[in-house]
Formats: sequence, structure tokens, C-alpha cells
Amino acid sequence: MHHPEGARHRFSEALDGALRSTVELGALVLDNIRRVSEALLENRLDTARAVIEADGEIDAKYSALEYRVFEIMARQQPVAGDLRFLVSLTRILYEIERSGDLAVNCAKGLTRRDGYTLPPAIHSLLARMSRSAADVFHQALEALAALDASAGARLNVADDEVDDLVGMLYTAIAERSDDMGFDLAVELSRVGRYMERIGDHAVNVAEHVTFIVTGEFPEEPAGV
Amino acid sequence: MHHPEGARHRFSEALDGALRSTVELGALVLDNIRRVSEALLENRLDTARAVIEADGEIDAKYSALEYRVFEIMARQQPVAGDLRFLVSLTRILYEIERSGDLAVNCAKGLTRRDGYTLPPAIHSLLARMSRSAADVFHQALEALAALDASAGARLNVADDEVDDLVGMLYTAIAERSDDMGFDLAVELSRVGRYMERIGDHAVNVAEHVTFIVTGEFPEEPAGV
Amino acid sequence: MNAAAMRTAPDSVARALTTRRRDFKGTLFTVVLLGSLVVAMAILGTLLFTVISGSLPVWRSRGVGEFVGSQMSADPEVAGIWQAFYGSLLLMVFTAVIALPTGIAAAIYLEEYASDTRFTRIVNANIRNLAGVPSIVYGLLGLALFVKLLGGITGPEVHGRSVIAGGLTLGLLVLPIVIITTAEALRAVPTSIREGAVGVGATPWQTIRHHVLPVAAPGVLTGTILSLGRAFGEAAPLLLVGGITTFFSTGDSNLIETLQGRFSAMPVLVFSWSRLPQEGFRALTAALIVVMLIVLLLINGTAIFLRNRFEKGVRT
Amino acid sequence: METHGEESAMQTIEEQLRGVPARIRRERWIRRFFFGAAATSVVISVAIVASLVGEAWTFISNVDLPLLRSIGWFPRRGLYDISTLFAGTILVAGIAMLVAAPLGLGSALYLSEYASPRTRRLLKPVIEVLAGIPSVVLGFFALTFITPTVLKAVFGDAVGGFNMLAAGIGVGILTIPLVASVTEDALRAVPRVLREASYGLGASRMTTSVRVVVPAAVSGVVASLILAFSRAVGETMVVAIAAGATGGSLFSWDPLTNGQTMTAAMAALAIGSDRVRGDDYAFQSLFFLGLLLFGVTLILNVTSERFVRRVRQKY
Amino acid sequence: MNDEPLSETTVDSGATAPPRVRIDVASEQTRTTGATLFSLRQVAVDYGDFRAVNDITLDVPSNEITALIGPSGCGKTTVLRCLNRMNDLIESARVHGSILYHGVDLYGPHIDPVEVRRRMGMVFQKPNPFPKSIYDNIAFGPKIAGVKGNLDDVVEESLRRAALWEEVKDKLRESAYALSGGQQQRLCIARAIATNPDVVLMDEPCSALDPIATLRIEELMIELKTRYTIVIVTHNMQQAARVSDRTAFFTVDVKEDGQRTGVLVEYGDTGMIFTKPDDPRTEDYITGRFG
Amino acid sequence: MNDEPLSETTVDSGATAPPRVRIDVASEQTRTTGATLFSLRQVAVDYGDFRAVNDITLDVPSNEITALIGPSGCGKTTVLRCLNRMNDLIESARVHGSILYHGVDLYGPHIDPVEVRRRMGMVFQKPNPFPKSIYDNIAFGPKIAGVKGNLDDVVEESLRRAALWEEVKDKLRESAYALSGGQQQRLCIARAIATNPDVVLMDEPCSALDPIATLRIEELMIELKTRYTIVIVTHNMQQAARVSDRTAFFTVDVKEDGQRTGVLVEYGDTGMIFTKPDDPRTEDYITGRFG
Ligand SMILES: Nc1ncnc2c1ncn2[C@@H]1O[C@H](COP(=O)(O)OP(=O)(O)OP(=O)(O)O)[C@@H](O)[C@H]1O
Ligand SMILES: Nc1ncnc2c1ncn2[C@@H]1O[C@H](COP(=O)(O)OP(=O)(O)OP(=O)(O)O)[C@@H](O)[C@H]1O
Ligand SMILES: [Mg+2]
Ligand SMILES: [Mg+2]
Ligand SMILES: O=P([O-])([O-])[O-]
Repeated sequence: MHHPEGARHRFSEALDGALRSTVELGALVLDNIRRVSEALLENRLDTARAVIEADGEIDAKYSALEYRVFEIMARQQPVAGDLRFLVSLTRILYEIERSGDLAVNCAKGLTRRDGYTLPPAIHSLLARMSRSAADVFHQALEALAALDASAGARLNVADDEVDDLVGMLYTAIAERSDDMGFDLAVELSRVGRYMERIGDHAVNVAEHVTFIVTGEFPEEPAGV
Repeated sequence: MHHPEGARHRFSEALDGALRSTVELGALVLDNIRRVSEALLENRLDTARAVIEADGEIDAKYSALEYRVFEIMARQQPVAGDLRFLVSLTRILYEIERSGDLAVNCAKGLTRRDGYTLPPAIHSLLARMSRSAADVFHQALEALAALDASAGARLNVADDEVDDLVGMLYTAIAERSDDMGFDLAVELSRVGRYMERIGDHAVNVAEHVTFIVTGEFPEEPAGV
Repeated sequence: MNAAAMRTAPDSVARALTTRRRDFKGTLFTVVLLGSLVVAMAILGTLLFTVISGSLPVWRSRGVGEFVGSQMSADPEVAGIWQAFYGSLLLMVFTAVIALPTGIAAAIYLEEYASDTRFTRIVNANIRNLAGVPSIVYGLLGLALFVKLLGGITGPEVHGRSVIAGGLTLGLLVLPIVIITTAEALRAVPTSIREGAVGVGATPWQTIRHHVLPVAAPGVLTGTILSLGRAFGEAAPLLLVGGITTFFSTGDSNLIETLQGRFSAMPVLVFSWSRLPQEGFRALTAALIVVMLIVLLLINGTAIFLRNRFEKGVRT
Repeated sequence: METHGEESAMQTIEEQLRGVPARIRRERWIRRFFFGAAATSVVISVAIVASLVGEAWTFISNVDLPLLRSIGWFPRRGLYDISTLFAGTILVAGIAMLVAAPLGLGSALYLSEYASPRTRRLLKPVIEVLAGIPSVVLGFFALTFITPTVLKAVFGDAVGGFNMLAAGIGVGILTIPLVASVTEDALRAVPRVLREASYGLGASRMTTSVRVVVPAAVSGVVASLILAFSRAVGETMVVAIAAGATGGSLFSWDPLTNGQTMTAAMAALAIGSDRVRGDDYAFQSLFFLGLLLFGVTLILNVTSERFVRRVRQKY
Repeated sequence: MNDEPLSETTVDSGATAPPRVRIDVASEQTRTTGATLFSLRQVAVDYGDFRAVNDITLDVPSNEITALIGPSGCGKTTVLRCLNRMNDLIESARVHGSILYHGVDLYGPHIDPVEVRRRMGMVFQKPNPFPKSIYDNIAFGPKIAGVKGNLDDVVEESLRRAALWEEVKDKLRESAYALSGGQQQRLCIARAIATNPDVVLMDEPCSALDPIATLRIEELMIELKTRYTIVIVTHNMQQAARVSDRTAFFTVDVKEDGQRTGVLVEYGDTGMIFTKPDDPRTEDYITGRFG
Repeated sequence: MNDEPLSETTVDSGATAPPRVRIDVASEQTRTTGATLFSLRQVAVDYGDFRAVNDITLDVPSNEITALIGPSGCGKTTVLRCLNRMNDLIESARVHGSILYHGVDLYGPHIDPVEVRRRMGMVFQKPNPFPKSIYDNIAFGPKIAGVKGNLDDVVEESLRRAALWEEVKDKLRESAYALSGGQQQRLCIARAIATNPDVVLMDEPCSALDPIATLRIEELMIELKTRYTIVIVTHNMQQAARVSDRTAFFTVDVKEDGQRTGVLVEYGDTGMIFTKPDDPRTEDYITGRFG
């Protein structure tokens, strides 16, 4: 057949393209999340600055991509799965972009507190936590790329680990707050908060993937 | 004429209805924001619990409304202004719902730290900040209800006040952290962060209103 | 510059789009077509001119009233066409009374009621064939049926060579034409109108009476009138069923007697007179033809007028 | 849930849906009436065939078959050479087609493809009026104008006062409007969009007419020609008036002399139908000829219809 | 009325709370929405030897708009025309299975199709007003149904309901053909409801209209459903999405031997069909991924 | 090619950086996208005394799909038919203003309309194949254009481009009428491109087709635009949104004296028209708020 994928071949291609670009954007954000963790742990200001700078590109791509999805909606009258896909993609883009902002927030915190040393316990907790968060985010992107409906429920569980680690981090910080000084302690607790949110955003992404595929959100109501 | 508003009378009604419901949802959230400020300032646990409870209804309404908007998109093939409206409304709903969650976060923090007394300087700063945030949110809702395109730029400025107050709060907390104890200090800095975010969400709402009306976001790129 | 650029450069485009040669073949073709139309029209003109000019002596010497009102005769000086004129009209009325209701009803059955069975198909094919049967064969039918077989009823006094026999023969002759033109008119009524009527709960007859027939009426009318014109001009069948071309009395008699009596008709008289050797009959024949053509013009003109009148009103 | 009231309401609906018996009966009678009318046509054709076959059979079974192949058609003398009539018929119909086909087709093509709407509105009715001219008129025209004025001028004395050529031309003129009218209808019936498609491809008016419109209407064009031929074969009066040969005719292919066609022969027999009994079977020969004519035209009509249908099916 | 698959809640609550049963029954008798008007069970239609549609089972609820959609030739029109026995006009058509209307078998032995059609309005693909005046178009139905006397009120009321009165009130005696396409179609709707039917069947009523006229008719349909049950066949999926409450999606099932039969793929709430259809064939069709 | 309002960048860069000029010119010769194919200036069309459209100024770029949309009677068809001088066939039609094609005035004194039409393909509202074989339908155009010899290759190539070859290659000698509606329309497209035009004009090419066939044709159009410039008139706004690169929105301007004239309201990038139209009339129309 001349049109291997039927009459809306090009439309499908447009959707695929938007998905691919979104995953690519996610990869950029993931990269930033990983770099900011590294910067935090190794106290590297230059990396932090690079992260902040990279976000400019992310924001620009996000805006362009969001408009692209919007234009597809305006021009293709999607329904059913296609509409779920496009509406969810808009949301997913936002979640990804927010995650990018959170990475930047971390980086900015770092630039504010130049030169510090982390107590080893906190250092290791922070490392585990940010690895977890990045992992969850990574999994969300993979679920998105593969349109894997099962990821929504799975990531909800994986995110619990991030939340636990954040909790542990808070406790550790509260214990050591005197050693580190109040400012650094507050800054670190913020970082915990940001990583927790990145995990949440990742879960939202995965839940929207489930919605795209099945038309329903996994058990837990979405967006909460 | 039989159809005073032309051939898509009912469609317009559906859009109006969705807008009205969104504003109503926003009013519920605004109410929660105000109550949680009151609870924080007056250290009232019952009010905090009421806020948390009210959020259940907000979430339910949010889900229903989000689906309603989604169904309108599926069934009415909106383009141009209508599509901008519906897509933006989806985002606005999310911003409102997130603001509700942030109010709940404040309330939960309160329930964790039962019985405290705030230094008067912080008390007054907190009061001003939360009033400001609630105000910005309120203005965003009004802009939404009236589809006032000019609010986007205006609120961006108003939100700067919230940000300033939050900054001042941080400084005040840092100064007094020893008096209050680390836990309360961190909790309060979180509340500051939440109120800042509520302000941000409100600005996003207003910016999307601008987008609905003009097809363009105000100066500052949206969603950042 | 490559070929694509050549194609799009303004001056080469301009050259390509400009007329190169005159289209002689096309012009010639147009001339030939127009020529055939002109020739056809010229023939008609000649015919009318010949006939009319040939008839002038009669009008000059005798006048219309006298010519039409006089009895038929073998003497060119006094011969008129009264019996033929009267006979033609009588035959027409008789034919109309016989053929129109039957034909229209048959067409209604075939178009509106009949299902597409083998029987219906046979009847339809049969009717189309009947319409193509030469008129003289109908004359034979009339001769065998109405003159010989039923002569006792159709014209006991005249060996069956009566108005009834002639009328029935012409009636049968035009019946298939009436059926076909009516059926065509009915078929031209959009199905959507029938569906509209049936959809609001009309019975078949209500549908036909209120919607199909009113819409088809102009077409039916035109078709049937034209077929009457055809009957009016027919000579051959009447020759066979005994159209009279010499004097006979049309004295006062009641309707039945008239119908059972002998008859003549203008076309038959044309035939008869045109074969007469006397030079005087040439002009008389021409005059007779002029009368016939006028009657025909009235008939066909009415039909065409009706059609043009209604065609504007009812779109499909 | 089924209360008594609901049940009766239900019955009402069912009863209502049964309709009014009187109305249903009336409709049935109306239908029968129309059926009766349609059946008449069958009766007629049966009657035609029966009346023809009966007498024709008498003729065939009583006439010496060799008499069917002789020097000419002289029924009153007992000579029944059918080929004479066939030759005459074909001659007249052939001449008629030579006249009618080019003029009719040309006129139709001009009217439908070239003429402005105003011209068409003016000329189409004229052609229809022409179609209504009775055949006796054409006979008279052929006898009194074509032969003496036209043919004598061309052929001189070689042409007789009664001749087949004049008859053929007369029949041709008679069928021009038929050809023109049917063809024009067929051409007009070709959808405008086909012409537009052709013009859109850069075709000229002539190309469009000849290569798109005419081929698309070919079934109608051919039908008009066959119909005209059939009409020419069945035409009686023009020949009877213009071709002479009242008593009979020798076998001949010469169009300039008098002659006889099947129809004219029948007319000739009939004029003096009192005298038809002159010979034993002259009267019956009338029916024999009628049957032949019926057969020939039937075949022509069926052929034309077959042809038309085949062309239609193809596209 | 004992099988009512559409409002389970009522049935459920009735089963558990006896005192509320009465109330439910009462409210059901007055409010007809949700009651089943047509009930098709294993309906199949043959044209001669050709089975056009097979095994259609669906319930059409009262006072809702039910849309029949699907690719060309899937039998939408065929099913629609079964509902008012318009199929009787086609010689070769045979209907199997049962079609109940208010519980009455429409193809029962003594049912008069003319009577059936009088109780149902029908609107066709192309506007087909009678070539008469606007007034006579509307008055015809009531007249042949035996309504005597002055029909002015009926005509006005029907035109009002069809949202046409204001536009034509001053030219009721003029030809219906002088109206625009969209007005003609609204006139046909007025004609269809003049006989006071309880259901209006529409076969692609907007396919010959431009977008403006189409949206007008859609508005009108939504207005009409408070009084009438509407069943509409449409090629235009967006139209089904916009106006209908329930959507039935048909498709053509091609057997190995090349036999093409229309079948019902999915029937349900229109919102669900267009946001989350159950059957992948529905999804493929409404998202344009076919062929 | 000296007035090229659509690709300002090229012109600009050419003006500032001489060395790049060569490259630009060269690349322009092979790539024609963005060059102006038709240039309409203050075009107005009269039918007799009636001004159907007025003051149309727009540039149609090469190798793009330009859609003309608007309510019924706004003159879309009229404008389209000016482009290949099909309006010449209508006695009363008069065209004012200028229509340039590759810079040549189409209504100039010595221009032969027959030649003009040979360089432009046209596809009509209803599929209108000639009642000939599939092969002859395609071969007709080249033949009358004087192409001699074997046309098999042309036929195959045209059918391939119209995405029809696979479906018909075994029945080229069969009647075109044996094809389905959608196939017939693709055949008409193949016929239109067989004469090797550089533009294909389409007047509501899908309005007689079902949604499946419609989407097929839309895919095809997008494929074709790499080779041809396409101008399409459509009633279906969604179609314009789906396929076109640029959209011109026309409307009917009603003067006080009741004169109805078609005017161009807005012309621009299709994405913009459907997400953020400039003119409120455009917005009202595409969102269905009219009348
Ligand atoms: N009168 C008839 N005789 C024979 N077959 C028919 C008849 N009417 C319809 N069919 C066939 O029955 C099948 C269903 O036809 P129907 O008209 O119901 O389809 P549809 O879904 O309405 O299609 P469309 O969308 O094209 O109107 C088709 O295959 C069609 O060819
Ligand atoms: N041949 C003609 N003679 C006179 N007026 C015409 C002719 N063709 C079109 N018109 C008029 O010109 C105006 C524009 O017609 P046109 O067909 O171009 O509109 P359109 O936008 O294509 O409409 P539609 O969407 O209905 O096809 C209309 O008012 C129409 O009535
Ligand atoms: Mg249908
Ligand atoms: Mg048009
Ligand atoms: O940044 P958040 O609003 O998602 O917490």
C-alpha cells in the first residue's frame, strides 16, 4: 500500500514527532537534574551555572513545543486517544518544564551559598535522594517514550522512596542544623523539597502516560 | 432572532459554564488560602484541619471540571479563541488545584507544629505576605472571571510584592531562628515558599487569561 | 538555466501562453455545424414557402370560411374540406378520450406501483416496442379488429368503417406514446418528493395525487398533447380502416350515429388529393395543408408553451 | 412495574398502528384499477400479433412459394416478390439517412455545444414543431417541389415524376428533427462537469465536442439514428405519394424511377381495399407484409435498445 | 419499561430502599427521558440475497439524540429506515429480528406501515420540500392524517419549533423553493413534526448544507429533544460528537468470501465514545486511522 | 521573481552579503518554494451588472497549499476560476485588476486561455472522470496537447503520483466509472497532473466524498505539494486547517442597498488563522459563531 499507516499517516507522524521532541526535552531536563546533583554534592559552582544557562534553551524549546502541540490541536481536531495524547502532552510538557525550573532552583541555591562542606551523612543522603529523584524522572521519560501504561502505578511506588529519603534528609538536617549553620540547613531542606517535587512531577508524567493509553488515571487521582 | 448568540449558542454556554465553574473552584481555593493564613497566624488547628478537609472537595471538583473541559474539546472541535480558552482553562485549573494543594501543605505543616508563638515581627510579615498572596490570587480569579487581558502584566508586578515579602520573611526567620527553634523556622520558610508559589500560580492564571484573549502571553514568557 | 527555470521565467511563460496560430480546424468545424443547422432551417422555410405560396390562389378566390366549410367534392372548383376537418377533430377527441386516461393510468401503475418483476419488465419492453411499430401496422390491427371482427358494433351501417374504428385505431397508436411520455414525466419527479410524502404518512395514492401528479402534470400534459398531434397527422392507419375521401353526408344525427358513421380526415384527404391529376387540386391540397399546419401549430404550440411555462416554476 | 393503566396504553399504541381498514381497502382497489390499465398494453400487442399472424398464415399456406420470388410486386396479379419491397424500403430508408444523419447530427451538435443560450431557446422549439409536420405534407412537398424543382434541375429527364429519390429525401427531411431532437437531448444530458474537465485540461471547443461530449452521448446519438432508420422503414405516406407505383412495381435499385416499399405497398393495397379481393390472396398479403414490417421494426428497436444498454453498461 | 439498562442507579436504589420505589415509579411515568423508545434485538436486514446489516441490538432512549455513525455502506441508513418501515418501499428488503416501539413489534402481522410513519417524522439527506407553498408543506401531514378545520395554529407551532417562524411568517404562501438550503431543511423538520410524532428520524440532514446552516440545524436538534426522540444518521463524526447523547458506531465486516455486512461495533454515551471508546475499531475510525 | 514578498530573509541576505547571492540564486532555481506563483492585485469579478467579488489582493506561493475558505456565495469558486481563465466560459463574467502568473498577466491581450489551462490542472467538486477507460482518462490531456507516441509511462507516472497506481494497475482498460468515488477523484487528480502542470486548482474536491476518502485525498495533496502548487477551495474549515499552508478567508460584504459582494478578510499562515486570527470575522467564522 502506498500509505502504510492509513489515511492520517502525516497526522500520526506529527504526533510521533511531538512525542519525540517532548522526550528529548525531558532528556535535557534530566541531564540538568543530574548535573545539579553533582554540583550540589561536589560544590561545583561552574556546573551550577551551566545548569542555569541550559535552562534557557529548555524554556525556549518548551514554549515552542507547547505551541506546536497547540497548533496540532487547532489544525487536526483530535478526538479520543489523539486528544488524550495532545492534552496530556501539554500537561507533561509543563511538568517537565517545572522539573527543569526546580533543578535551576537548586542550582541558584548553590550559587547563593558558595563554599560549604556537607557532613558525610547528609552528603550520602543527598546523593541517594537526588539519584532516586533523577531515576524516577528517568523512568517517567522512558514510560513516556514507550507509552507504557503500567508506569503510572509503578512510579507512584518508586516516588515513595524519594519521599522517604527527603524525610530522612530533613531529620538529618534538623539534627545537624547547628553544625551547618541555619542558612545552609534551610537551603538543603529546600533542595530536598525540590527533589521531592521533581519526583512528583515525574509521577504525574507517568500517570498522564497511563491516561493517554488507557483513558483513565491509575488508582491515585492525578494531579494531586 | 431565535438564537440570540448565533449558531453555536449552546457551545458558548458550555464554555461560559466551564469558566464559571473554574472561577468557583478558584473561590474555594482562595477561601482555603485565606483560612490557612488565619490558622497560621492565630495558631488554630481546627481551621487547619477544615482546610485540609475542604481540599478533598476541591480535588473532586477539579477532576470533574478537568474532564468536562476535556470532553468539550473532544466533542466541539474548538479552534482559535475557543481552543485557546479550553487549553488554557485546563492549565488554569491545574494552577488553581496546585494552589489548593499548597494551602493544604501550609495547613499540614501547622498540624505538625502544634502550639507555637511567633515573634511579632515575623507574625506581621507573615500576615502581610499571606494577605498579599491571597490578594494576587484573588485578582487572578477576577481577571479570569472577566477575561481581563491586562491582568497578566499587572499581576506580574503585584506578585513581585509577594516575592519581596517572602524574601523579607526569610531574612527575619534567619535572624530569629535561634529563638524559634530550627523546626519552626524551617516550617515557616516553607510556608513562605508556598505562598510565593501561590503567587506564581496566580500570575500564571492571569497570563493564561491574557493568552486566551489576545493569543499571546504577556512580555514574560509563560509557565516559567 | 535549467529546464525548470525555463518553465518559470516570465518571458518564456509569456511566450508559451500567447496564441500561436489561428485554429483553422476549429473554425471550419464550426462553419460545418452551423451550415447543417442553416440547411435544415432552410428546408423548413422552403417547405412552408412552397405550401403557403401554393395555397394563395385558394384563399384569394374562395376565402378561408368557404374552403373549410364546403363539402368535399371531386370538382376542384367547389371542393371543400368540411367533412375532413370535422372528422379529424372528432377523431382527436375520441382518441383523447380513449388513450389519455388509459395511458396515464397505465404509466402510473408501471412507475408508481409495479415492483420490478419479470412481468413488469416484459410490459415495459413491450410498450417501448409498440411505440416503434409503424403506424400502418396499427391500421392493419384496426382493419382486422375494429372493421372486420367488431364491425357490427363499431359501424353496422358502414361495414365497420366508422369514426369509432378510426378513433380506436388512433387510440391504440398513441397509447404507447402516452404511456412512455407520462412515465418519463413521472420518473422525472424526484424520489425525494415521494419519500417526503411517505415519510409523513401518506398512502401511495395520497402521494401520487398530492405530489407526484401535480409535479408531473406539465410533462404529462406536454407529452400527451404532442401525441395527439401525432394522431392528428396520421393518414396511413386511417387509409386501412376506411377513411373516406369523397363526398358523404354529415347530416344531423345523434352522437352514437355520428360515431358509428363514416368519416374522413384531413391527412387522408391530402393523400387522396395529391394523387389527383387535375391541376386545380394542387392549390387545394396546399390550402388543406396550411389548415392542417395551423391546427398542428396550435396543438404543439400549446404543448411547448405549457412546458416552458411550468419548467420555470418547478425545479427538481 | 406493569400497572393496568400502562397495559391498556400499550394496547392503544398497537391498535393505532394497525391502521384504518377502510383506508387500506380503498388503497387496494386503487392499485387494482391502475393495474388493469397497464394490462391493456399487453392485450394490444397480443391483438396485433394475433390479427397479423392469422391472416398472414392464410397467405403463406395458400400462396405458391415460387411466387414470392419473381420479377416484382404485383399482388393483384399474384406476383409477390418480397425482395422488390425490401430493395425499395432499403433504398428509401438509406437515402433518408443520408439526408437526416448529417443535418440532424450537425444541427444538434451546433445547438448543444456552440449556440448561445438565446439561440437555443429560439431554435429548439422550431425543431420540435418541424417534428410534428405530418408525413403527408412531406409527401406533397416531395411530389410537388423536390421532384419537379430540385431533381429535374439536377438529373433532367432521367428522373420520373414519381421516384424513390424524392421519397427518400422527403422521408429524410421528416426524420431530421427526430435525429436532431433526440441527439440534442443526449448531448445536453452530458454533465457540464465533463465539459469543464475537458476545458480544464486545455481542450478547445471542437476537441471537447468531438472527443468528450459526443463519445459520452454516443448511446443517445446511435439510438437517434436507429430510431430514425426504423421510422424511415415504417414511413408510409411520403413514399405512397411521391414514389408512385400504386398498382405494383418491378424489382429495381434505381432511385430515379418509381418504386415500392413495404409500407407503400400496403397503402396501395388498402386504398382500393374494396378491390383488394381482386386476387385471391391480395388481402391476406397485406397482413403478411404487416407481419414482416412488424418483425423488421421489432428487430431494429430491440437492436437499438440492446446497443444502447451495452454502451450504457460499459460506462 | 421493565428493562431499563440506562439508569441503573434508579433501579439499584429502588432495590435497596423500598419507600423510594414509589417515588421512582411516579417520576418515571411523567419523565420519559431514559425510557426505551425503540428496542432492536438481533436485527438483520437483507436486500435480496445480500445481508446488509447483521445482529444489531440496541435500545434507543426517549428524548435523547442517538447518532448512528460509521463508514459508507455500513448500513446506517438501512437501520434508520427500519425504524419507520421505510424499507417496505424497497422490494427486496427483508427485516429479521425484532424492533419494538413502545414495546410493540413494528413488524408484527397487523401493523400498518402507513400508520407507523404517521407517528414518526423523517428528515432526509437533501432538503426535499414539496413544490408547494410553505404553508401547504406543513399542512399536508396533518391533513392526510384527517385533521379537519383550520391548520394555521399547527403550521405556526411547527414552524416555531423548527426555529423558522420568524424568518417565514410573512411569506407562508410563497413557494418553499424560494428558501435557502438551510431554511428548506428546517422546513422539512417542521413538516416532520407537524403530525405530532414522538420521534424524528434524520438521515444525514446536514450533508447538503454549508457549515453555517449545519450548526443552526444542530442547535435546533438539541432544542427539539425535550419533546422528541431523535435518531440521526451522519457521516460527520464531529456532528455526532457535537449533538448526540448516545452514539452507535457501525462498521463493515468483511468475511473471507468477500461478503460485506454492516455490524454494530459499539454503542454508548457520546462523551465516552469520543474520549475513550472501548473498541479499537471505533478509535481508529473516529481518529481517522482507517483504510 | 523580482517581487518576492514571502521570503524576505533571502532577499535581505542577498542584499547584505554579496558572496551568498550566487548561492541563493542557484538554490532558488531548483527550489521554488516560497516564490510567488500567482499574484492577484485588486481583482474584481462581475457577472453582468453584479459584482461577485471585489478588491482581492493576494500572492499564492509556489509549492504550498493555499486554501480559500468562507461562507457560501463569498466568491471562492469565482476567484479560483479566474486563475485558469475558466471564467471565460461564462458569457457574462468580467475580470478586473491584474492576475500575474510567473509574472505574466493572464488576462493580457495575446494570452490564449487554452494554453493557460494546459499549464494548470483543475479538479472539481464532484469526481468527473470521462466515460472512458482509466487509461484514456489520463491520456486525454497529453494527447490533445500534442504528445505523440506511447503514453504508458505518462499514465503510470500520473497514477503513481495520485496514489492510485497500485489499485488500478490491473484494470487500466476498464471504465473509470467502475471506481469508487474517492478513487474517481484521485483519478481526476491524476488526469489533472498528466499534462505536467505546475499548479493544481481544486474546487471543493472532497465535498462529495466520505470521511475516509476525504482523508486519503488530503494526504495526497500534501504529498503533491512538493511538485505542484495547490490552490483549494473548501467549505470544510477543518480541511483547510489540516492540509493548507496558507489560508485566505473570504466573506460576503452586504452594502446598505443590499448588494452582496465577496471580499478577502484575511490571508495568512494557516496555523495563525486557526490559532490566532487577526480579524474578528475570521474568528467568528472558524469558531462557528456566525449568523
Ligand atoms: N435498495 C438496496 N438494494 C440493494 N442493496 C442496498 C440497497 N440499499 C442499500 N444497499 C446496500 O446495503 C448496504 C448498506 O447500505 P446503507 O445505505 O444502509 O449504508 P450507509 O451506512 O447508510 O452508507 P452511506 O453512508 O453511504 O449512506 C450497502 O452495501 C448498500 O450497497
Ligand atoms: N455564472 C454566474 N452568473 C451569475 N452570478 C454568478 C455566477 N456564478 C456565481 N455567481 C454569483 O457570484 C457569487 C459568488 O459565487 P461563487 O460560486 O464564487 O461562490 P462560492 O464562494 O464558491 O460559494 P459556494 O461555497 O456556494 O460554492 C454568488 O453570489 C453567486 O450567486
Ligand atoms: Mg446512508
Ligand atoms: Mg463554490
Ligand atoms: O513548583 P510546584 O508548584 O510544582 O511545587
